[in-house]
Amino acid sequence: MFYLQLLLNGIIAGAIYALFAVGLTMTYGIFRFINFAHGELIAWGAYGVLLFQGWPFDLPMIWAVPLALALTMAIGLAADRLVYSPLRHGEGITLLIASIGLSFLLRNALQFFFGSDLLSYDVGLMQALEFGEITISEVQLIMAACALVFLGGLYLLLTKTLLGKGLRAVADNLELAGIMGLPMQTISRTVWCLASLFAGVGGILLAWDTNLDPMMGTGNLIKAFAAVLLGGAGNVWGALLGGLFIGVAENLSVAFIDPGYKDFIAFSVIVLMLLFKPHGLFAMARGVR
Amino acid sequence: MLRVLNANKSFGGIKAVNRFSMDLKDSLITGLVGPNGSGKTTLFHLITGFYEPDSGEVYFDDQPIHGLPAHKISQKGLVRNFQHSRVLPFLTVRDNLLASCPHQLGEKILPVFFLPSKIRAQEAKNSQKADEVLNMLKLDHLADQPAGRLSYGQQKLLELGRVLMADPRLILLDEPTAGVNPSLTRQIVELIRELTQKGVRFFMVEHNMPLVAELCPRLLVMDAGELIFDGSPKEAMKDPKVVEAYLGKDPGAARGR
Amino acid sequence: MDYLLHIIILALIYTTLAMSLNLQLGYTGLYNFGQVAFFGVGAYTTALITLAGYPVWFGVIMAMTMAGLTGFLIAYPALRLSGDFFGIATLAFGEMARLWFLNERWLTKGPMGLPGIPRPQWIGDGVDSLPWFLLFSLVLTLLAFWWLKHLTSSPFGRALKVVREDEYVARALGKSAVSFKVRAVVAGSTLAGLAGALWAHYITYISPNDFTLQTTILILLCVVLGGKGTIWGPVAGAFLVIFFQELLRFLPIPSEFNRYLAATQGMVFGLVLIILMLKRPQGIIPEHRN
Amino acid sequence: ADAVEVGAITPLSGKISVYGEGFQRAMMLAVQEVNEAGGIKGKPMEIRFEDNASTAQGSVSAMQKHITIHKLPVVFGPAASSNFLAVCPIAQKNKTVIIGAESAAATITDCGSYVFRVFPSDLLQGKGVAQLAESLGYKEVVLTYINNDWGVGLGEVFKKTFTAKGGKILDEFAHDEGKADYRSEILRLKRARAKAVVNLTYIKEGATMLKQAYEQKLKVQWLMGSASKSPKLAQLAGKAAEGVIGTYPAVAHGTEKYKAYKTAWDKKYPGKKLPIFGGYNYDMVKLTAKALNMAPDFKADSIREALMKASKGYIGVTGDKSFDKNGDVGATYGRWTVKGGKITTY
Amino acid sequence: MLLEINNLKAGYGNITILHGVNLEVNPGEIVCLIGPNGAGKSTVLRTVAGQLTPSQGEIIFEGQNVSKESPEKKGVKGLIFIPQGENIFPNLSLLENLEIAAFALKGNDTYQNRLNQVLGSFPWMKDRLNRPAKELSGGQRQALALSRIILLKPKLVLLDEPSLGLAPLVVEDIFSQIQAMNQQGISFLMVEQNARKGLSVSHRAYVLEQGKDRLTGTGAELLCDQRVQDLYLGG
Ligand SMILES: Nc1ncnc2c1ncn2[C@@H]1O[C@H](COP(=O)(O)OP(=O)(O)OP(=O)(O)O)[C@@H](O)[C@H]1O
Ligand SMILES: Nc1ncnc2c1ncn2[C@@H]1O[C@H](COP(=O)(O)OP(=O)(O)OP(=O)(O)O)[C@@H](O)[C@H]1O
Ligand SMILES: CC(C)C[C@H](N)C(=O)O
Ligand SMILES: [Mg+2]
Ligand SMILES: [Mg+2]
Repeated sequence: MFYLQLLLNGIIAGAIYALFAVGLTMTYGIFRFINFAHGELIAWGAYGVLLFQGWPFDLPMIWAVPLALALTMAIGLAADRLVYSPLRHGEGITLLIASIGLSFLLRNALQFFFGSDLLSYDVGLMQALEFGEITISEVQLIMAACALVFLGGLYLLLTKTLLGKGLRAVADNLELAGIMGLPMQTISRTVWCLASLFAGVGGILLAWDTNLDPMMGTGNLIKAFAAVLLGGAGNVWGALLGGLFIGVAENLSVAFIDPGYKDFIAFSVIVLMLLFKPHGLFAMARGVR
Repeated sequence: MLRVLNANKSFGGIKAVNRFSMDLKDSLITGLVGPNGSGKTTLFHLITGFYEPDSGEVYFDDQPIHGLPAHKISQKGLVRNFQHSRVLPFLTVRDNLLASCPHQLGEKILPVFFLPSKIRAQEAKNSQKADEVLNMLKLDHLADQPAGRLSYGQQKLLELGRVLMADPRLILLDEPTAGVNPSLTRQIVELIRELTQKGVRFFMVEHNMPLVAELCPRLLVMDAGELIFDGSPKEAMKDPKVVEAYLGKDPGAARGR
Repeated sequence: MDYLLHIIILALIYTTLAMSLNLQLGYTGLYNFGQVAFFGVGAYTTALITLAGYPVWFGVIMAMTMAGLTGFLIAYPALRLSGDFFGIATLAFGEMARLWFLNERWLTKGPMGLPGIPRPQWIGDGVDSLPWFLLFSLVLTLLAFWWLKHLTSSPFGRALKVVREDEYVARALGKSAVSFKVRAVVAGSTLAGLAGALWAHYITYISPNDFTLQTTILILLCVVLGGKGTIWGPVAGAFLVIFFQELLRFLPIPSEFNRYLAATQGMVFGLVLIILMLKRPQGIIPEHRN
Repeated sequence: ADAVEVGAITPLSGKISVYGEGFQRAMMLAVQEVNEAGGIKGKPMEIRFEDNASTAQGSVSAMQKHITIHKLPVVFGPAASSNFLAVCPIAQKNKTVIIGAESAAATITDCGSYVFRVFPSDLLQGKGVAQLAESLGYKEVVLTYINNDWGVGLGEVFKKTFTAKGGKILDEFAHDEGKADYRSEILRLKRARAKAVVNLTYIKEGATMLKQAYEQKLKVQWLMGSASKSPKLAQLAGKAAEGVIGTYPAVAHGTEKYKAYKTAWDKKYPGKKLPIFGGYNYDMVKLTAKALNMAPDFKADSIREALMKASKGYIGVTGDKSFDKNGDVGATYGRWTVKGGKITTY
Repeated sequence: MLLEINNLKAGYGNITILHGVNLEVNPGEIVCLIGPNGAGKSTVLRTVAGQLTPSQGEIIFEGQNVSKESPEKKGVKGLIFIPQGENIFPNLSLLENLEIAAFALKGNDTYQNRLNQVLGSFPWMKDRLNRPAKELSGGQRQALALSRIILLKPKLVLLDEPSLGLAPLVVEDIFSQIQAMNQQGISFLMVEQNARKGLSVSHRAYVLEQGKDRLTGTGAELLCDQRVQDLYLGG
């Protein structure tokens, strides 16, 4: 039972990594850089709710949440317009540094407006649902469900809609996509909109489960990104599987060694997986051309 | 010189190279043709160590080279170009050439510090050679440009130049004149002839049939990964299998691979 | 005065770090995001050795050796990975190193850190003061600079760039990509070890907190903002980043707005990064001028 | 204009910035009061804040700036012990007085003659927690601590004292800083089946752990340390924090000083709860002001002497601040608990 | 006049490559552009397509100045570009490649009809519609890229070295496809290094050298011109 519960905790933790990975895998798949500002979009989503709940809006939660998501998307769009689009044809590392700059800007803006104190949503506590000796909390369930729903949605979007196929074409060959007359603006905006939306949702759920501080988004980012890579860039189900892998490994490790080494385990799993599968879990070997 | 014994390579279900055997013996220039997708490039990859054959053997000067890493094979004097040219885009055109010289003392850490004069001498010699090659390929005015800025054909030429710098004994050329202007192509032909005088051997893939007919005393033809013909270009033009698979007597018939 | 000396010493330490990363990232195209691990290994090695009573010069040499050795050990497996995969694996490795320093308390005292690391003594008493330490770091940094300049402007440096641009071409030209990469990683980590030793003897107290992802990011900023793949780029970058960071302390923020101090500084820092990337994506000293 | 300046190095950004803002507010409150009462020899007192981004490097830079650019004789040192330890040698060497309001590591005691702190060493608190466990009759506990200088240092003292008196530690492990998910750690606590868990942790981590333990119906007596004694903890963890007992360097809430501090706080920062360690920061500033007023000049050496003298018998919000020869203060340990969502003495 | 280029100057960054190019394409023509490597042929096409912006000069398409318009807009007006070398999306399936090629049609009925036409012209595609395009051989890739012409029915196609790397059999095939499409009223501005072949299927041609148009004439004229023979056709 103990191990089963650990496994379950791991799966759900992994689902959360996957939830954060959804947005990352989109921007990474298409623009080939790690968006360091994703963590801040997560935090902005979470703080957005507080913003709209508080003065001068004083809105109830049901309104605050969609508005917060809209705010996050607006930030994503602005970032695309002002930073990412102008650099689209540059090297990945340039975009990476720009996103580090953006993350500084956004994180400190949060601190500027909200201070660095710990905040919370003040939603009541719940006891977990019990299934025999196994417990899961509602937040956990919702998080896992969200991860699945959003990953699924993204998968459908990418494979079934024309716009989604356009996205993948851009990911495949940016230059050619431009020549072929794809609406690059629209595509790039859609990507940032969706990535910010996913980040916002993740942030709100995370804040619900724990609390809010300006650094809240950055903590899980590396592991989420590792999940992206393990799954293969832009591979939606891969991101989920990658996330699960990391989550399960670190949570199971708690049973055997000092949890001070929990992250150590997570990272060594990442490294080991990569050593055995140097191009991620699903990548096909690319030949010389 | 170069011998391939029963080589096989498949990708998923596709047998890209299928029970392929050949022996170049000492023919100066050997041509290799075949329809698109018949496995020519894959064969080159197998010979030069970029792909490992599923099975089969490759001998260079009677030494087995299958399973050797690519750079070891290149060091033995078997050098290749790439069909889709791979210049080093951020290096200058000259550096592209200089980097190709084999056995550079200056590429080892210790000599860099202890034998600087020797290295300088070697560099000077290589530079001179590079200048000659640049002149010949009409790239001299671009010598200090990053290679990524060259046009398609210029990149193709630069890659040829790179191979020449490597002091090879056997050169594998994958479509060296595709995208190259016809008058320059003439010069390349002359160049190849000249080099054969100096004992360099060639094994080349080329779709330009008149050129192949002119240059190659011996021609191999591949289809669907298999060797279907080995002989002179003249005979090949008359061989029904070759005509049907590759040359085509009735142009216009749509054909896949 | 001491403050200026302090900033210069910091900038020199980061110069060494940036140069060590530049050899890998700029010249060889290896996105080593775990450079902080070698920095840490260097710092801990010399700290433990000198705290045990051995002289500083011995500590510094051992720091470089240990860091280089660690580099060698991880290079072989990690180099099977390419591009971003190498990046994430080394990033993970960097964090693993920090967690190791944090949890192996019997050796590193864990989060308590190692206080009281001695400054170099062999030149005499005055060495403890900042000007002397500045000289000490300057000499070592210059040595490192000279060494790298020589190395990168030689055919060796050119071969590294071949590997960076196209591994397949390198192999086709008879160069073992792996061997060049390993040498770049080992040389890079050795230098990072040197920087770590400088850091430990300068601050005289180290703890795992000094070796976080933040430091990695700072090193990365130095390299990219300065201009990767160039000799002077990392130097310019390190001085730019460190001086700019400290310059932010002089933003005129009235004391009524003390609460906004850090937030404002951070926002300005982020904004400047973005603007720099938009205006000078190749860094202050670009590898190629148009 | 012609103000008497003192430096402060505060974690206003980075890992422990959650604490920094409260520290800063408390210090500013104290300064305001000092100035309302006439300042320092007729001149206003002013604190020059520098952010250290919660890092050693930031702390050292800030320290160097204070010393070199502003030539400040007194600096209020950075919060986390690991940052404090990084700047101590600089203060000592440059003969600058440095005072800490919340740095608890035991090693700080030996830092030198210019180093003071108004906060007691871990050594004392570790023992305090052990006594707490013992006095509540727990012979067997599980020990977990936050994996940083404070947590580990405290954990070690606790373990030594507790086991020396015959206590048994069923399971012991560190937990990471700043995680969102401690459910598996809690499962491990659960497995040990102890009646009490000693959890030496910070506010954020503490609140998350309490919440997730509640969720998983872990019913134990939580014993905690000073770093989580904050209304914030009670607020964030809600019901889950109910009944937690902890130790803290005793601060008598009945004293005039304390009441005055609380009133002044509520007036200056309406709606903001008293921050953790706020009283220490407040005391630090007040005590320094007193010393500055006593010192013949604003040289570090005079101030150091004056601090020693001023502290003798000085009773602040947080009690007796008399420095011993190492610049440490003593403390008796009080106990706190959460009742009805509020922190009260136990 | 379908396309008219006047005194076109363009380049990369601040390097100017084209120093004043003039050329025109009449409706229903195949116009061939030949010249040595690096003359700027591809640069002309890239500029006309809208991938590069001209620093001077005009590009007039159907009487409208389109010099500064994006490829997207030009596509809508009936001007498309099929570049040299990598001109398909390797990780997308064949069908997806076709859908993307006809992005502007948004998958409506016209698209369905024209898709059937494509499959009629290249029957081998039917079996591989759901396979990734990277599995195709050189010739099949080129055919896939050309099917964009059938899908979009543009007025003018800019085509960069259609015969590159193709087996003789396939070269014949591709050129006859081009001629067939030309019969249906589509005009071509085409760069060819296989100059004999290129000239022989073109109505008119230009010789480009060092960023300037040096010679012009009908395909047959240029084929016979002694200077052209010596300089560009290799005797
Ligand atoms: N890395 C790979 N993965 C999957 N299939 C491949 C790979 N490389 C080649 N193939 C397939 O193997 C077959 C042979 O390809 P190859 O490139 O060797 O042909 P080729 O004779 O060089 O053709 P061309 O004249 O067009 O260059 C083709 O069907 C091709 O699709
Ligand atoms: N991206 C670029 N940046 C800078 N210069 C470039 C770039 N691309 C091409 N050039 C330069 O522009 C000139 C013309 O190139 P272009 O590609 O138009 O030639 P081309 O006539 O198509 O040659 P080819 O027949 O070899 O394809 C060349 O000298 C080349 O060096
Ligand atoms: C901010 C506080 C929680 C710091 C802690 N008391 C320490 O010594 O590290
Ligand atoms: Mg081929
Ligand atoms: Mg071209």
